[in-house]
Amino acid sequence: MSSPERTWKTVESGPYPYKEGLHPVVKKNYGKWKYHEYPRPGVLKHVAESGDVLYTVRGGTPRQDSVDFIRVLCDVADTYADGYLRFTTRNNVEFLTPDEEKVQPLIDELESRGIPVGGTGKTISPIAHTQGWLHCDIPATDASGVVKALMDELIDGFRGMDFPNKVKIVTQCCELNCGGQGDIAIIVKHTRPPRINHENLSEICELPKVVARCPVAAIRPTVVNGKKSLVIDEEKCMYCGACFGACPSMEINHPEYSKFAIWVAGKNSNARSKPALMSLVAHGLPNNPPRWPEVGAVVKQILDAYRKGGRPWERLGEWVERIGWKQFFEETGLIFDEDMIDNYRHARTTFNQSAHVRF
Amino acid sequence: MSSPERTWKTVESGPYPYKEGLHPVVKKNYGKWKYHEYPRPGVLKHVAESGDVLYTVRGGTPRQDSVDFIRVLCDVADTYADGYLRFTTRNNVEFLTPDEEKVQPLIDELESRGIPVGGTGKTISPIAHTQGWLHCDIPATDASGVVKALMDELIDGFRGMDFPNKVKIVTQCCELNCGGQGDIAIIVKHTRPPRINHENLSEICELPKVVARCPVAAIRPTVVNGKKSLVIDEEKCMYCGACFGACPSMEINHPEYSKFAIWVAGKNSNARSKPALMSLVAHGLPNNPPRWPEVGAVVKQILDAYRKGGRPWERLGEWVERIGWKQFFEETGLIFDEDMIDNYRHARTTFNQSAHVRF
Amino acid sequence: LNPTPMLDELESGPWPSFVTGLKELAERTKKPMLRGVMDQLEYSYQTRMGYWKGGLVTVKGYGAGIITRYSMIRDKLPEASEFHTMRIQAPPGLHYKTDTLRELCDIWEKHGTGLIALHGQTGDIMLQGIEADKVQECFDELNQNGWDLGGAGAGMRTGVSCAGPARCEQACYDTLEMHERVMKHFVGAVHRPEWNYKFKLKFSGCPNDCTNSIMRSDIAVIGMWKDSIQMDADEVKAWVETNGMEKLVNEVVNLCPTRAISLKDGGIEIDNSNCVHCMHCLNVMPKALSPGKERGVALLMGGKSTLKVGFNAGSMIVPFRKMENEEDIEEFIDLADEIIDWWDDNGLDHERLGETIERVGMKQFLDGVGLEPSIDMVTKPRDNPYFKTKY
Amino acid sequence: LNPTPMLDELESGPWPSFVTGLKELAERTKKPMLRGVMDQLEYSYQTRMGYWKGGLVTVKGYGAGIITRYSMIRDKLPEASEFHTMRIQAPPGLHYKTDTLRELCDIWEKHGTGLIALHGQTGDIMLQGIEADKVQECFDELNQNGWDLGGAGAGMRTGVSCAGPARCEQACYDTLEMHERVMKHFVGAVHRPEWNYKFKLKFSGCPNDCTNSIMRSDIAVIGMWKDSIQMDADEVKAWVETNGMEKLVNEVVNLCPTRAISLKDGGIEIDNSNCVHCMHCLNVMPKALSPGKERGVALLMGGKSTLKVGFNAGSMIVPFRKMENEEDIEEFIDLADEIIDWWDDNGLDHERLGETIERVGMKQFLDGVGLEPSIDMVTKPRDNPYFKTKY
Ligand code: SRM
Ligand code: SRM
Ligand code: SRM
Ligand code: SRM
Ligand code: SF4
Ligand code: SF4
Ligand code: SF4
Ligand code: SF4
Ligand code: SF4
Ligand code: SF4
Ligand code: SF4
Ligand code: SF4
Repeated sequence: MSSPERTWKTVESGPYPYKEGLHPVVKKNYGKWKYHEYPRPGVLKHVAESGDVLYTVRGGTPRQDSVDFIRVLCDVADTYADGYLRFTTRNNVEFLTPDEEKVQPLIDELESRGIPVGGTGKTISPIAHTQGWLHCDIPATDASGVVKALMDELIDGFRGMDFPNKVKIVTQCCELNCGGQGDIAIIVKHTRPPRINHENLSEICELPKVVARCPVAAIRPTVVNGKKSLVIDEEKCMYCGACFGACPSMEINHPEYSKFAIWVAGKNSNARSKPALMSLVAHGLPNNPPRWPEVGAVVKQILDAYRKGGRPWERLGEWVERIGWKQFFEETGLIFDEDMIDNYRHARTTFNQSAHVRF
Repeated sequence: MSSPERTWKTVESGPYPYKEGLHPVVKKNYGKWKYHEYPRPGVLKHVAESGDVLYTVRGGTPRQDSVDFIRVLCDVADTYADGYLRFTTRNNVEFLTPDEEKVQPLIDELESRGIPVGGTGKTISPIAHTQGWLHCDIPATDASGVVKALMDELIDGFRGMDFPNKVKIVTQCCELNCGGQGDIAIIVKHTRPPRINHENLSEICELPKVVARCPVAAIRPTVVNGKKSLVIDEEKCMYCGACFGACPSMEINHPEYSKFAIWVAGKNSNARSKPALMSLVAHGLPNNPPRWPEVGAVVKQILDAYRKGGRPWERLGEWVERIGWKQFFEETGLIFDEDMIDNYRHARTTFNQSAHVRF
Repeated sequence: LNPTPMLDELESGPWPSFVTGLKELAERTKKPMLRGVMDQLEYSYQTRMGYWKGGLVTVKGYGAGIITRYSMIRDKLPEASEFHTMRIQAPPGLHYKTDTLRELCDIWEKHGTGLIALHGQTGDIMLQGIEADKVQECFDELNQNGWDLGGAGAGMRTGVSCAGPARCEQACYDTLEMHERVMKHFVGAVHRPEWNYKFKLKFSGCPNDCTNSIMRSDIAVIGMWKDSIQMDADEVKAWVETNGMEKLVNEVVNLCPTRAISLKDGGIEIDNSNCVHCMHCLNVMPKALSPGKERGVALLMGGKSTLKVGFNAGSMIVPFRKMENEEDIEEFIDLADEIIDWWDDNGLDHERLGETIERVGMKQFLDGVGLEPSIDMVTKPRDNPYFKTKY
Repeated sequence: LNPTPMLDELESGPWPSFVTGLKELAERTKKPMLRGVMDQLEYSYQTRMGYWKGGLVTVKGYGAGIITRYSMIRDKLPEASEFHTMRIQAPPGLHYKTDTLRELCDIWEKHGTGLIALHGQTGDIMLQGIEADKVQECFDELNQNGWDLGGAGAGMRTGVSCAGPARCEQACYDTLEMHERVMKHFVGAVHRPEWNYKFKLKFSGCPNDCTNSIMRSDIAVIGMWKDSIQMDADEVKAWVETNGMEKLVNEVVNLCPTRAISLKDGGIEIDNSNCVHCMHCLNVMPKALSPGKERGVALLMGGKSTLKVGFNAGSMIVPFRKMENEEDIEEFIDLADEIIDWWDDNGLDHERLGETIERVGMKQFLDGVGLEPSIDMVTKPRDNPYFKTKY
């Protein structure tokens, strides 16, 4: 309390206390849920051991919300959900109510306000997105825009429940970082080595950090115009952009030399098959704002083939595993090429070390 | 013809011509075989499209044969197989005859001469072996002796056909080289870094070759007593003995510091599952000539469990794959330990990257 | 507002538009920063380049939690020359009372742009768009209302937990409670990062892993049971009556990864010793099947993104621990501390736990943190002879 | 003979004893080298150490084929101070007329010990135990009788082929003929090694791979078919009658790795587009099922032992090529030459083909040797973003 303006102490409280936000029915049946059902797309019904029932209505959001939008959500929650709401780990909003009668009006209200209801069960849940041009310092493309453009095209998939299983899509606005694994991923790919801004570099850069960041040891210290700088071995460099994350003078971004790549068959859950890393199946698609139509087209090709060929409960990667990658490329019309053969550290473990082959 | 003694030219002929050694029935039906059957252990019956039938009787050999032994085989072939015989890729000898009546006498003849008949079908085929103390310059143990000792114990498996599938066993008398993949492998394991014989080294060794041979870059050049020599970083060295193969001054062998390790679940064929590398399941067994009983005991434990638990056509590794490694260790009574967790280049790909677990 | 023709194309279509949100907010509040941000974003769309660079802003006593952004084109578009984000730790499970959210909105609108991401990929509430000189006052007001900053930099990061016991029958432990307590323990490490690199914890109530923890956290805490799956035979029958035998075989029996399920008496029988706890059968028949009674957690370690070894999934380190009370949580915390110490001692700069384990070796890691090796940790024992051991 | 108590213990037991063989041979022939070798081996058993060291012996015009051994304890046991091995290329398929073998025995007994390994792991006949100064005369006599030396050192090694068309219904090409022709082409490279390291070829008539080629050769030539499996429906029925439906389902249908086999009309139906040519069903029902009619070979590359990347299985590079006539063999030889050139140019010392491909990259390899990439080469497309490409 040494300074007069400061009449309180910072409380290093960590997470906001969770108990406050729990709906009374949740509190009562906490840890005592028995099962769930899917009454219709966008709605979950959870039944507790006590016999209590809880309906969840799920709506899509832009994730980059305004306070106005959030206040609208609060209004809806006050009217239909006793003043409680929650968000999912995938940026959907959820309204919880024990009252079956409120479900339809709630849905109507949301849809009338432009909030689509869906995302439950065997469906396309909103695309997990990142910061992009809106906020990040290293992006080669946008994220919110890509998500919006794609979700516009995939809205039927969000509203329906007629995929073989859940479809989780992710984007990533630089080549390396924040998106996770998804059934489908849309990731920027640089197509030439960084141009080094030697001017900047000598001023701002911690050189050893940048050197250490390169996955293939392509960066060496050098002297340019009498100042310490760096040089890139363009033979080794595979344009990943990791160095740019360590120092903005490693200019990797460029409107023409950044393309999109599509990856598929990632999986996070342990259901049936183990979690899986996704594989590259298309690249060289233009970075074409504001709606990236070429990307959307490929994503839809993949989704169509999966919807048609997948068996119930098969995640996208499990479908591919069953039919084989050769068939995947045939069914989607995508073309396998030499860049899709791994050449990184564990490359060998992805080679077909057998005579197993389909014709 | 410049020198009087030399009245011929060396003919670089390559392989000995194969046609000469083909049995007439083989020649006639070459490429026209239709199917095979197993009339009894040690005997194959091949039927050709022409209707011709060919019996094969298979016998075990020590592989390190004497001309006397080979002449005995020739005598038998002359009597029962029209003067033809062949060897398998696994050092068995085979007598081919179209004449069913000759089969039993042939078997009797072989057995009476101490040549066991067997090795066909779902059986233990002779252990693939290497040179060992008999001839190699880098072995840490013998090979022929290990094979003989073990085959004595496994003879029933050779003569019967009651395993789930073929059992292929291999040995290897240094830690790195000539044995291949097997359902079970018996391989020497060194337990301390090489002692460098600096005296020798400076005289005979191509230093850069030795430095380059080490898989973990543990060897550095140095100077000892004013002479160029090498030094081993004992922290890094994992006692593989690769350097000893490049230079005998890297003395890795030692009667006490060499033990046996048992590996299982290797597979070469593509039948059902892909070819597979074998995994370490026991180590620290003594290098105990002339009969290595501790090794034999472990091999038998494994074979017993496999014979009991494997389903028809399941190779050892496929059985393990089905029941899980945890169960394998339980059924065999072997103990999993931390050294069995991979820590080499592709270690990560062997970690259980999932929540899949059995209790 | 200045014209933003490219952004405007993102206003049409059925999915709620962040552009519309931004525009309306900018129009209502007249905050110049919002206008500037839109102009800059439009410019990015036109030129296909980003124009933010980082910097350093914190609050008193903290070293992290604010993602600082300065415009690289402030000469051209000065209104958004600053656009910092405050990461705020959300409540575990992401449940809110509307009062709380409204309060948050009000505080945020007062000090910042009013743009909020619910939620960031790590689980933070991201308050996006504030000037450096307003950060402290904004934080103070938030903090007085129970909010605290989240992680950034080379320290503990914000945690995330699934709905868990709050609304899910599969939860094998209390994800929310554990998340809250554990993150309270690590609060200093969140605020004052001083490790080699970031460290993330995520809490999923079962192996469905609805927080994607295995792929994205250094320690993934996954609900697990050790005894047998609970089966309600009548409900199995009811399920078969409704759905048919074909569906039972095709969608349950045949999809068990270890074929641990067989048909029996018109229902099913589970060989629990061969069940790998994948969740599939429980997912299909939640009314009939439930996790066992002996519940707790499995710990997987080393999950992370691509830098620089390539994407890494976490791997099984502790197959089962009870997680029923405070003591269990304390024991977890002790272990986590131990692990972080080991990693901080043995890791290189910018090296995540999974990379350190791989580089140094699992054996050394286990020895270092005092855990027993187990076959559950690997898909198979080593296939190369490169190990050293003394007898 | 001197006493060899430890070796003697290997005389008992049902398996034929190499010790007994050695002893009898030594007693009959009275060759001192044999006695010396036994003494040295006994000494190795006593002391658990090996006592041979290498050297260099060849025949005129050749640089390889003799594995040279000098005793390190010649002071103690002078009788076996030399004990060299001559590697001789066996006939493809390992078929012999007794005359031929007897002749070989006679020549060998004349010049060497009379100890022969049938066969070495690579497929050579190994004539074990000769003095350096007798090597040339022995070779000359052998060579006049049609025999040639095999490989050693950094060159082409001796090939091996399975029984193939000589005695196997599964053979998809003529393993013996191809082996003979190809090895004749490479005969110079066998005798005068001058590459980075050894190079091995093995020929298996089908994916059962009875020569273990995938695991042990730089190029594995594996029989393959491209059209549908040939099925004799009547024989399928007969099989089911003999063996029963249960066995059909459990041992055929259920064991197909891609579940390409289904039951139909009391027999089976194969979805050939989903068959991966594993051989299993053909193995179980050889009378009813045979490889298709469009036959040829698949080529897998990079198989080898442990040095220094760990054991490496060869991987699929060419899924199918016809292999019916001389021309096809010539084309294979051209490709093999191309590959060896690339490897010799790009490889490091003591680096096998598989290691070079892995280090340099599959893409570069394919470009270098002019092969098209195909999905058959991999189990899945890359999972890391570390690739470079220009558009
Ligand atoms: C609400 C949420 C948890 C939360 O705390 O927010 C949640 C809730 C449920 N999940 Fe989930 N999952 C949630 C994210 C996830 C994620 C992570 C993600 O979306 O990024 C995964 C991993 C995805 C992956 O593998 O890539 C996930 C994998 C599952 C699975 C496994 C699916 C599979 O077969 O692979 C199930 C099982 C099922 O679908 O029956 C499941 C099941 C469920 C159940 C049925 C659990 C229950 O009994 O209540 C819940 C309703 C599912 C539904 O919507 O169909 N949940 N679930 C998350 C909703 C995300 C969204 O808005 O779309
Ligand atoms: C004679 C020989 C080829 C030769 O040119 O010498 C041979 C001959 C046959 N093999 Fe083989 N295989 C021979 C070595 C191998 C090897 C290599 C080895 O032993 O080192 C393998 C790979 C082993 C591995 O995977 O590690 C091998 C894997 C097979 C398989 C696949 C077995 C599996 O299910 O994995 C079959 C199919 C079968 O058993 O029906 C097979 C089948 C056969 C058949 C039935 C083929 C036929 O129709 O004639 C032959 C009789 C088999 C038998 O004895 O049961 N052969 N076979 C080799 C005999 C070796 C021996 O003396 O024991
Ligand atoms: C904001 C957020 C994306 C989003 O829009 O949701 C984000 C944004 C950034 N991430 Fe991330 N990461 C975010 C979640 C993730 C995740 C997902 C997760 O946490 O579950 C990952 C993958 C999991 C992981 O941790 O590996 C992730 C992996 C990375 C990495 C690569 C780490 C690695 O070891 O491979 C970097 C690069 C780095 O740290 O140098 C990175 C770096 C960054 C930086 C700090 C880039 C930078 O150097 O400036 C980004 C700041 C953007 C900004 O302007 O705010 N971000 N980042 C997420 C955090 C929000 C939150 O706090 O809730
Ligand atoms: C004789 C033989 C073992 C046997 O008793 O059958 C053998 C013996 C030797 N091998 Fe081998 N290898 C023999 C087949 C193999 C095989 C199996 C095969 O060819 O199918 C392999 C595994 C396949 C492969 O090529 O990788 C094999 C992998 C090695 C290696 C490791 C190569 C690698 O890249 O990992 C070495 C070490 C080296 O080359 O430096 C090696 C080295 C040696 C040397 C030359 C060791 C040395 O430096 O002196 C041995 C000479 C022993 C001797 O005194 O005769 N030997 N070696 C086999 C050759 C007989 C023949 O010609 O028929
Ligand atoms: S993915 Fe890359 S560009 Fe996008 S927010 Fe993350 S670090 Fe920034
Ligand atoms: S772009 Fe990637 S590979 Fe190229 S220099 Fe930078 S960090 Fe290295
Ligand atoms: S395995 Fe080793 S010791 Fe044995 S023969 Fe081969 S190289 Fe020599
Ligand atoms: S024994 Fe192996 S690890 Fe040790 S120095 Fe020699 S080559 Fe290197
Ligand atoms: S992880 Fe499991 S417990 Fe948590 S919400 Fe998902 S299904 Fe429920
Ligand atoms: S949880 Fe998974 S592994 Fe266990 S019985 Fe059910 S489906 Fe099988
Ligand atoms: S590899 Fe095939 S063709 Fe050759 S012997 Fe074996 S089963 Fe017959
Ligand atoms: S050969 Fe193998 S993959 Fe093909 S149908 Fe038969 S069992 Fe299936």
